[in-house]
Amino acid sequence: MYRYVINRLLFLIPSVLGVIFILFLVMSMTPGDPARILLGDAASQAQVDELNRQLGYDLPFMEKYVRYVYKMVVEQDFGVSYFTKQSVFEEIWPRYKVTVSLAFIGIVLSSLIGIPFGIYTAVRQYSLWDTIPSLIAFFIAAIPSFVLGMLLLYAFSLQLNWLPSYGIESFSSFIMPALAVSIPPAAFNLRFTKSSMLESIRQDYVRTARAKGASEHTVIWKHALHNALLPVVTNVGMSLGNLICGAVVAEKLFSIPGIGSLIVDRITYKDEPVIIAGTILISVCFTVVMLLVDLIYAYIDPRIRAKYARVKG
Amino acid sequence: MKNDLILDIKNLRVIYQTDLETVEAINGIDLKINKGKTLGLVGETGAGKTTTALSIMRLLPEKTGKILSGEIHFDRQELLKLSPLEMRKVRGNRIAMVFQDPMTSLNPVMTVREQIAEAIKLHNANLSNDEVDQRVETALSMVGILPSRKNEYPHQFSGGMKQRVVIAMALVCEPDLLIADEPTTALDVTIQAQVLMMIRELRDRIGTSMLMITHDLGIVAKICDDVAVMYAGQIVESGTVFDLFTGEKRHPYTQGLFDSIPSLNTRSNRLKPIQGLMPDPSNLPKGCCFAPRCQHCMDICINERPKQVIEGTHTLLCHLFADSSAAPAPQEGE
Amino acid sequence: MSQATVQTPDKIVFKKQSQAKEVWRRYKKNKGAVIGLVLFSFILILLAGANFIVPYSAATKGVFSQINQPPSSEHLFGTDSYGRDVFARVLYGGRTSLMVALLATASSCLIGSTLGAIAGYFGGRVDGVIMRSLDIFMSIPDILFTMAVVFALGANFQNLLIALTLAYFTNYVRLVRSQVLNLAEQDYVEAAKAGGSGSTRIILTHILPNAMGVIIVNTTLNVAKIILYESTLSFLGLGMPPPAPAWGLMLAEAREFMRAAPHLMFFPAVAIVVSASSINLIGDGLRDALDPKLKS
Amino acid sequence: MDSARTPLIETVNLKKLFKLNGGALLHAVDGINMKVYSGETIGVVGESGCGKSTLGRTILRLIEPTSGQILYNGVDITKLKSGKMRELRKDLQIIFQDPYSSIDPRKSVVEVIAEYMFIHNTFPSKSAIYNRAAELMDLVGLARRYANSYPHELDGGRRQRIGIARALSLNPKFIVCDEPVSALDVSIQAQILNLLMDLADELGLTYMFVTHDLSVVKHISNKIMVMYLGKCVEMAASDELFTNPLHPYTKALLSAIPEPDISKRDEEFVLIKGEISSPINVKPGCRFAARCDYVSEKCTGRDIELKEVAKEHFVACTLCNQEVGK
Repeated sequence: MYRYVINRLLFLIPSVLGVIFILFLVMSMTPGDPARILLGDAASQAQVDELNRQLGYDLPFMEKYVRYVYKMVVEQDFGVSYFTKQSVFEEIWPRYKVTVSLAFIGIVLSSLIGIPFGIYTAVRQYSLWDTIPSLIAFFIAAIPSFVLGMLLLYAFSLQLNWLPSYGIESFSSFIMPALAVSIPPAAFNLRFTKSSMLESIRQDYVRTARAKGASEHTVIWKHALHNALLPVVTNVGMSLGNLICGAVVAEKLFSIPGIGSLIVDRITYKDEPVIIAGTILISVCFTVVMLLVDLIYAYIDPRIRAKYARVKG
Repeated sequence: MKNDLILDIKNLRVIYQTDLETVEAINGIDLKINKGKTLGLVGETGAGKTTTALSIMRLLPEKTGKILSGEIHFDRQELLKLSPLEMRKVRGNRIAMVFQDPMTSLNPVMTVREQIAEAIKLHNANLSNDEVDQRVETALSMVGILPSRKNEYPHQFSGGMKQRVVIAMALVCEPDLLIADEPTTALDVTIQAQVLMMIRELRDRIGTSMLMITHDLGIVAKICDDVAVMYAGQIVESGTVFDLFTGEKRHPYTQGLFDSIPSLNTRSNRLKPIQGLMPDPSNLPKGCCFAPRCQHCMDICINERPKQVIEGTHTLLCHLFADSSAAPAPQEGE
Repeated sequence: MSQATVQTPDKIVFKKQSQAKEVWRRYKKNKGAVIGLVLFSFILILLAGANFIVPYSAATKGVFSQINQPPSSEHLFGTDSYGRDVFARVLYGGRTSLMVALLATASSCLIGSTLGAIAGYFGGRVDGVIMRSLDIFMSIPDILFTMAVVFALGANFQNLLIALTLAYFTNYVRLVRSQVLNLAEQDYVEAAKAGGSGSTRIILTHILPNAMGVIIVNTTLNVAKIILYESTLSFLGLGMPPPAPAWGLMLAEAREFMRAAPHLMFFPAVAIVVSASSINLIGDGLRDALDPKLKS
Repeated sequence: MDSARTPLIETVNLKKLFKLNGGALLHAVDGINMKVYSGETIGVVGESGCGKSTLGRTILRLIEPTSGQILYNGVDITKLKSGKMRELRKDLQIIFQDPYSSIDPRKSVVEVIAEYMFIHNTFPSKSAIYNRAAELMDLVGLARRYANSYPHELDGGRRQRIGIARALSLNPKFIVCDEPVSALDVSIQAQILNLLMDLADELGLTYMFVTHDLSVVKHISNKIMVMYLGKCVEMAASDELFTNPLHPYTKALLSAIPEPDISKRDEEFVLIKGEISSPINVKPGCRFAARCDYVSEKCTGRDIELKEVAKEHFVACTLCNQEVGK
């Protein structure tokens, strides 16, 4: 088991290197350069070239890549922003924390809403308790998350004036972003959990449990649920990508200083150090969460646990 | 006489109803099991054997399965009239069931101990955890599994071992009736022999009555006291094993089953199988259901449902025997 | 007695009974799916006939007094901040949004399926290389990758297609690979081999047709996902550049006038919701119709 | 017996080892020598995991053997190039166990039956191929009205007839029947067994009949090979094997069959202890030793050779050491 975790963590290294490589590759295809953007059209080409050299932008692609990796690994230095001239790390770290907490709230909230409703709709299939939540989930699945956010904004800030429309100063300002981030994946979780649960209820071992004389309550909550949750766990992990997308949208929509909106903003300035460092951090977080999901899966599924244990031998 | 019956099913009719069709799964069967005896329910796929078992347990699929009519008397209780709560107290406690496929009938995420303990605790709420554990261990060793394996998960057991666990689980409350639905079909022949012998021995030791569902007449000959042959949702023939295996009269379908089995003792070049296929249960013929495949089919068979012919313990559902003189000489099984 | 000698004298006609007919028969039973199909056809007709339906083009600007007008008989959906007819923009914008979604789905399906089929069928080292690269690729969340690509290449129709293709082809690689792995183990593939079929023939006549159902269902559902994703990108300023009419872009622009002219937000939002949910209905219907056993 | 005749199919020390994740070796087929003469039916029996299906598929090179030879009419086919092998597929065919997974669900009945003929272009025109397919349907007792049906519309027995028609479509000489009746109900099973036996007589086919059902194998085969964990433990003529089984495993197998005969009701099964394991990283010695009641130190340490203990009766057991003629 430990060996498996270590293997997976070790895979982070080629993974991060690959991510940086892909990003540098993509960047190198871009027309325009940061110096020209910073200095404006009025500056002479010589000034621009000079600034590009200072920034280290003019180096060949591979050299830039190797240098970057070296600095990152040996000196834990993510470089300096082209745009603000600040240390990239200092600039993104506080914003990173905001984004990660937003995504974390999203995961927790979407699971807390989506999974219980998914179970309930499956248990009460064809009743009103199934149709209404399922219908709502169906429509939410067809609404872009920013539209949902705008609807919230329109209703709670503009019309009702209950909640602030931007910032993260108080708890109440976190409510709408959290909802905007959580609702779409919650709908997704509901639909997935429902079908998983329906599948699980049909299994033979559920019939065995009934034949033992177990109550419907035990049958569903003890036998069917545990098995139905296995694929749901993976699904929650898979929804993380969408959650990060949702977080970026929420940051823009509610003017939250997160890393996603930072990257979107800096794209216009071609601020390579910030964009790359931000992406690396998010990717690492993403990979670690996926690993956690796998571990949780292994924890709740004895068959997978046994497989990992065997990897050890 | 009446008090000797552990199970008495009268005129049971069950259908499966979907939007597309109505399947007449069981069409008015009568079935009796004497206390301490084993009844073999024989038939091919789709004959309605499993539906019969699920009706007794009242575990038919809720949405589609419907019991149209009939009574199921179990030891002076009418099961179909019990409340869900009362029925739950019967299930697993007084009537237990072993399913066909041991690979899927155990919960993959619970240990064997948890699953057996659940069966105990459901019906013995007053037992302490230690006592429950004790009984789990006894149950496991009873079916020939080392009690030290109790904390393992089903995937760590082979197919035969899983079926032993299922049997342990079914017998742990010492039920009055055990329903075994093709318990050895998924197993290899040497393992089947082990499991069958174990079932027979435990049955005798606990003194439980048994409904043995199978398609294998060999298993019937080895294990059962009485037999009922099922075809297209009806019991076409029933009686003691001797009535069926050595009796004077035999239903043409039963005869066909015997003739379909290649014999180990004699060498023959051809089998004499029943021609054709079982009728579509959503569209049964109006006369005798077996008529389209029967060698002795008469006009009356096509138009009229046959009535039961009762001769002592032997019951036949066939026009051939309505008038005893018309009966053909029975053909030998071999 | 011997069945082997039974002869049926009648001459038989071999007609290739289309399986499409059977699929359609099952599809028709699903009310939601039929509603989805009708809705979506209706949308397509509206979009195709935009020129005949609205007297304005998407770019026609109105006079200053006519900006942000609420719906009226003249402007069915009102006008936007440049005085342009919103109904016209919703229709023309739908063309762009659907076109992007369909093309991006098609290209990601083509690329992803090919890679997946290669990985699944050849296995071994080829499979290893493809799948490990995919793992690295997938450790960047889609949105960040799309941002990087749009940023590098610039925001226009063609680059949007590239970005969306890159974000969505990975699903197909995994889906098709697992299908191929699963189907290649079926006995009928072995039977084809026993009859002397080569690999190409097996892939073309047995594996692809059987994998098709799953691919079709996923492709349908993907169109809806891309419609949503594309509008999100537009909102972030990474989608179609203004003044192009596109649903996401219209919504992004409407944000400023949320208080003054909520109808600007309403109509494109409804357009997205209706088209995405009708496609989802079609996808769910197809899933049941193509193979009742198929689960998401 | 008649060493003058060349066997239709012969295997020489045929082995198929599968490499498992983690590097362990699974000895699915471990040194099988067998001869099948034209017109014969050889039955291969054993419990799940004994390698009998793998053996059948390896002989047809649907699975490539690890080592050893497969001779067809005396010619080694293990090294044949794929083109030549494809030509040979006309002669060597297979009928599968599961009539539900061995037929492509998206092809109509006639398409399935005609598939092989299209692969080999056996007839000049499409209609000629379809006519032949119709004749094959008659031959296997499948009404022509099912020609345009899809497999899922038919029951197991009819589907198995499709599989048989397909296998016959190229006029094969040798057919591996891989548990063709074990998924069927007894009355249907008997119909299919009769059909297979009639076809063998009419078309002069040679079968290798793989099954776990001893009564079926006795009914249909002239010669029987009993397999245990990849090895042949006993091989003899059908009647000989059933009247005089020598290997403890064969005895146990025979005794474990519940016979539909009330007079044997009180006969106890001869139970063998334990369960079949998998032949992973096996050590030399008798594979059955762990479950055998007669095990001695002779049984482990070295592999037990298959010896001819009576005419055409081969056993691999230390209890039967005397060889014929010695």
